Amino acid sequence: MTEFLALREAIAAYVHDGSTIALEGFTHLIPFAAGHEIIRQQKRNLTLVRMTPDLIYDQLIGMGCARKLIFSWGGNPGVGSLHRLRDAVEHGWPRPLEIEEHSHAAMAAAYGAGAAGLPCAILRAYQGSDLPRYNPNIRSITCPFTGEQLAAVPAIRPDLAIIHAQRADRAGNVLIEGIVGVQKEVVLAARHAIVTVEEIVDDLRAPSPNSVVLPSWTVSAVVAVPGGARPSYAHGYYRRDNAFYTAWDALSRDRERFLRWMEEHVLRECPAVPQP
Amino acid sequence: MTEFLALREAIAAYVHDGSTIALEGFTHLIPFAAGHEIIRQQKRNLTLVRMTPDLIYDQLIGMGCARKLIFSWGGNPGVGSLHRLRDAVEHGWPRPLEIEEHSHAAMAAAYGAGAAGLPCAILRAYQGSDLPRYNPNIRSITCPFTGEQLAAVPAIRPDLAIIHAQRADRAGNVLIEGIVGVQKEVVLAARHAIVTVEEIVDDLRAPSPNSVVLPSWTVSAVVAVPGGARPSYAHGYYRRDNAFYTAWDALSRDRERFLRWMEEHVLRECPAVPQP
Amino acid sequence: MNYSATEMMAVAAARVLTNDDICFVGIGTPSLACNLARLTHAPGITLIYESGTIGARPHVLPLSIGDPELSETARTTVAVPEMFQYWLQGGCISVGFLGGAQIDRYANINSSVIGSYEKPKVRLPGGGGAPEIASLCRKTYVVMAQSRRSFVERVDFITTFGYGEGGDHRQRLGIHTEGPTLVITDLCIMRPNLITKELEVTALHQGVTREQVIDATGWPVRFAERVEQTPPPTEAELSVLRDLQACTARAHGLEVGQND
Amino acid sequence: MNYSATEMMAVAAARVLTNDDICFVGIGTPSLACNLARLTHAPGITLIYESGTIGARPHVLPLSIGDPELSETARTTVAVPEMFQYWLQGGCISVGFLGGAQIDRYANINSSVIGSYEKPKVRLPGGGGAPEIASLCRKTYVVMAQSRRSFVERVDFITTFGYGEGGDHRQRLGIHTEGPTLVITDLCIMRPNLITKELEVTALHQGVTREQVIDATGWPVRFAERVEQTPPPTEAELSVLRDLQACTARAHGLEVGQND
Repeated sequence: MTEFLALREAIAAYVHDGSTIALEGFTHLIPFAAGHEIIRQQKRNLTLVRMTPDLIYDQLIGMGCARKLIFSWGGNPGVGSLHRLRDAVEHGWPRPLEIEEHSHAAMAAAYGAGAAGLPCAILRAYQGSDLPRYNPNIRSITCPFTGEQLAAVPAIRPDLAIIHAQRADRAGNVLIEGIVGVQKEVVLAARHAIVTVEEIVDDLRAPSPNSVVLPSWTVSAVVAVPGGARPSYAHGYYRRDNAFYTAWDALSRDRERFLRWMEEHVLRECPAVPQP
Repeated sequence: MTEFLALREAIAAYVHDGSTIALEGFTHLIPFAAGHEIIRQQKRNLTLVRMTPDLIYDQLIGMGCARKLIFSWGGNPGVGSLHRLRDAVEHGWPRPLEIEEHSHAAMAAAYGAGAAGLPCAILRAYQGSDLPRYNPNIRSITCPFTGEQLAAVPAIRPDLAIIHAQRADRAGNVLIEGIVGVQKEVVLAARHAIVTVEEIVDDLRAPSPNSVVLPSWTVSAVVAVPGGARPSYAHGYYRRDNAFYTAWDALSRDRERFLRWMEEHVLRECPAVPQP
Repeated sequence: MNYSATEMMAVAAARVLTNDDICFVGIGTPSLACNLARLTHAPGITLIYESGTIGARPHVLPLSIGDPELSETARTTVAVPEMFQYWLQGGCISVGFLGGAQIDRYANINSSVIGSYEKPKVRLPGGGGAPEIASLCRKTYVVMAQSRRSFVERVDFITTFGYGEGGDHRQRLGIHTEGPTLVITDLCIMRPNLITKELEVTALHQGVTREQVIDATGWPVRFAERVEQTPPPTEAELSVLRDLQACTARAHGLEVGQND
Repeated sequence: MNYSATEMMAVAAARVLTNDDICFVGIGTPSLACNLARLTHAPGITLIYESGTIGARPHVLPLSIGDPELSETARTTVAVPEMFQYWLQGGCISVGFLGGAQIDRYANINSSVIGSYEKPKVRLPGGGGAPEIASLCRKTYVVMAQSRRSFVERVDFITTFGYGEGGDHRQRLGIHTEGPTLVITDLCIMRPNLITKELEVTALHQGVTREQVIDATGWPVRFAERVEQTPPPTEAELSVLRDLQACTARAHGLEVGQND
């Protein structure tokens, strides 16, 4: 069942050139350390899936790891653009990036359908929007009871899900708390799942019988990476580094400056956590 | 928003002859006290919706409150038959009972669709089963991506949901813990919702940021009914009265004995909790 | 050590479970067998009840599918729609454990009605989770006491599809899971023939004759080429089983034996 | 007391919210306005962020939609699929608060691209929750600083449908909610005409002239028969607003004013 691996081993074992991978965490518990290791291992031609690409996909895209992006909101939250994402879409730098764009509602439902083993999700969505004109993966379906037209999107079933969580126990059961995003869905939807955690403990200390726990057999590999979500945050462990998110705007605007920053803070690091 | 009512008032205000109502609670937090008050107020021609009718619907059916039952498993859990349900279906006593029968998977999905404001739910279900031959509300839908046939069932949207929960705060926010069943779904799916609670408190004391909490504006009426789930149970408050569930088999087998028991333990009681 | 046929059935059912199984458990003998496995050779088994409890480790057997013991001892408890959508339909479950009122030679199960659906002689509780447990778990095991009343030529109603009319009927309906690969009774163990999918007796419990099985089966039952003999319950198995039942009876305020 | 046009916009947006609103909040001015309302005249308002937090009561404004302040102060936090399915699509939300890069006279909003979708001059972040917030909340309010660049004759891309081509276009698409009933800018307040659904100026902020509004609008903007004047921010409103922004800036390690 669950293997306990070092980050380097886990990424080497499960991320392959051309894979479809989803590093999830909805503005919380974003698996930055794992993303950085993917960059260090120079994986290529990845299809990256994520509702909010955030800084971590900006970095992966800017470092040339991605061939395609499936997403629903591609900005730096509260700050502005993701300049590396824009540069790839607008100018094909460092390589062209194919995009498949959804709304949050549709993408969340598509993860849900993936977790539920369904081929598609149905929802009331996209009415009047231009998005379906450009995304052939937005179709429609007719309710057999009311005749109503509903939107349909295909289930998301990545080859690999990577999430960060608060802790795992020694059997590999994982606890997630706070903003839980689509983490459970992506793990259940994916063929394999890597979970980086703040700590590995004897007892999960789940505070409620209804706490969000992923049983060990849903997880391929657990990796202890304290601080592995920085500059995102881990509820109960450390706070979001909003100053870094704000600083990223200037750090990433220029290609050279971006590459220098990545060289210094990501490429030269052993699996550890960069500080701005 | 939320009204705080006495049980008698709440049932009088929200349960009308001919209503479609769902008293939910999946083998936990079953709102027995509320069901007994419906019996005392002699409501008639109700369409009763519930995955597992359990003893409470056996009693409502045996007392002649129901016209139709929508359900997915109609037994006395771990004991055997629901004799009043059987008598109504097999012999039309005390009145004929129309049934609409689903599987658990379909009914749970139908509540989910009701909560999600969708007209129907899709799922992989009923393959090879005879149930769709007798239930016209089981239809099929074709995935617009894979061509796969999936089952479809209409959303459940009752006029009224009644659930029992551990506690509410003075604003009417409700905490549910343990086996949470379809309680959130039925409340969100229904036009109105009554919640009976063990206690009304200043602070909900939700143990986790992800605890199951229903905000006050989803609840029409909160009623303090300590012990309101007995002989079912309330996680953290009291245990399931398994001996009563076992005893019900004999108490309910015979029409006269059933009526005597109901007379003594339900009809003569003011809103309180019967003991076997 | 003496033992009853029912005990043999529970022990035989427990033995087929492994430490790695993720098991969707029904109430009654399935729950008894699964917990017996957990308390003997398969401590790592994951028990999932349709009430939403994942990884339950009850000290006493639940009477209902949602007794407090389940949620109190589970790793986590999820909502019922999530249980059926993500965990069952999502394909997480390795084994579903089912019972029923009637079963036929292709392991189709009836738990809905005796007689016609619209004018039933006996209205049974119904399918509950069973129809989808049988189609969505990687495989299912059936545990049922064997008699001509329960092992019938033709079930009155197919609540839960096994192999339909046999052969590739499952595949033709687009069902991709293995189906009821094992039927465990108080007399024997049956498995579907590889080609026809008709159930065949592959093992007899100790002391049971072919004639007894034939008498207790409503169709001309086939025997596999090689019929094994089920080893009798060990002392360890019996003692864990009886302790569990005694604890359960005490906890529920029942007579011993009333809840199996 | 002096105040900026941006402060006027936030105060005007806050004022339209009531104690009973269940409000789906976007980041930026919507979040500022909603929290200002909560801290002044509408303490009972429920703020819902798409990250899953229900009833958040942040002490400082979140930078992102999912800052720790939200979940730590919320009544409960649900998964994102549940947020969109049960809470938004389920019809629980009374008001959705939106911004955007471009808006047209029928309150269609573009937050996807400047230029063509396939060869964009500027790739904007995209719609996120907006397309369904606009179709599923009982009504939506739009807050945007007004200029010819943002209030345009025709949006380059309809990310979020307002009134389409006007009239009953929403109804013809089967959308049953009211839509963008209010657009609040740093200059004025606009509302859709009852019949045509074209936006009309219904109030000017103090000191703003019709000419200023006309100059800042990319289409020949109409004025309602009666144009009111927005009362200026009160001292109380301004002081709560400024305290909130100062706390926020300190908490995020930013310069004051950087985050509005």
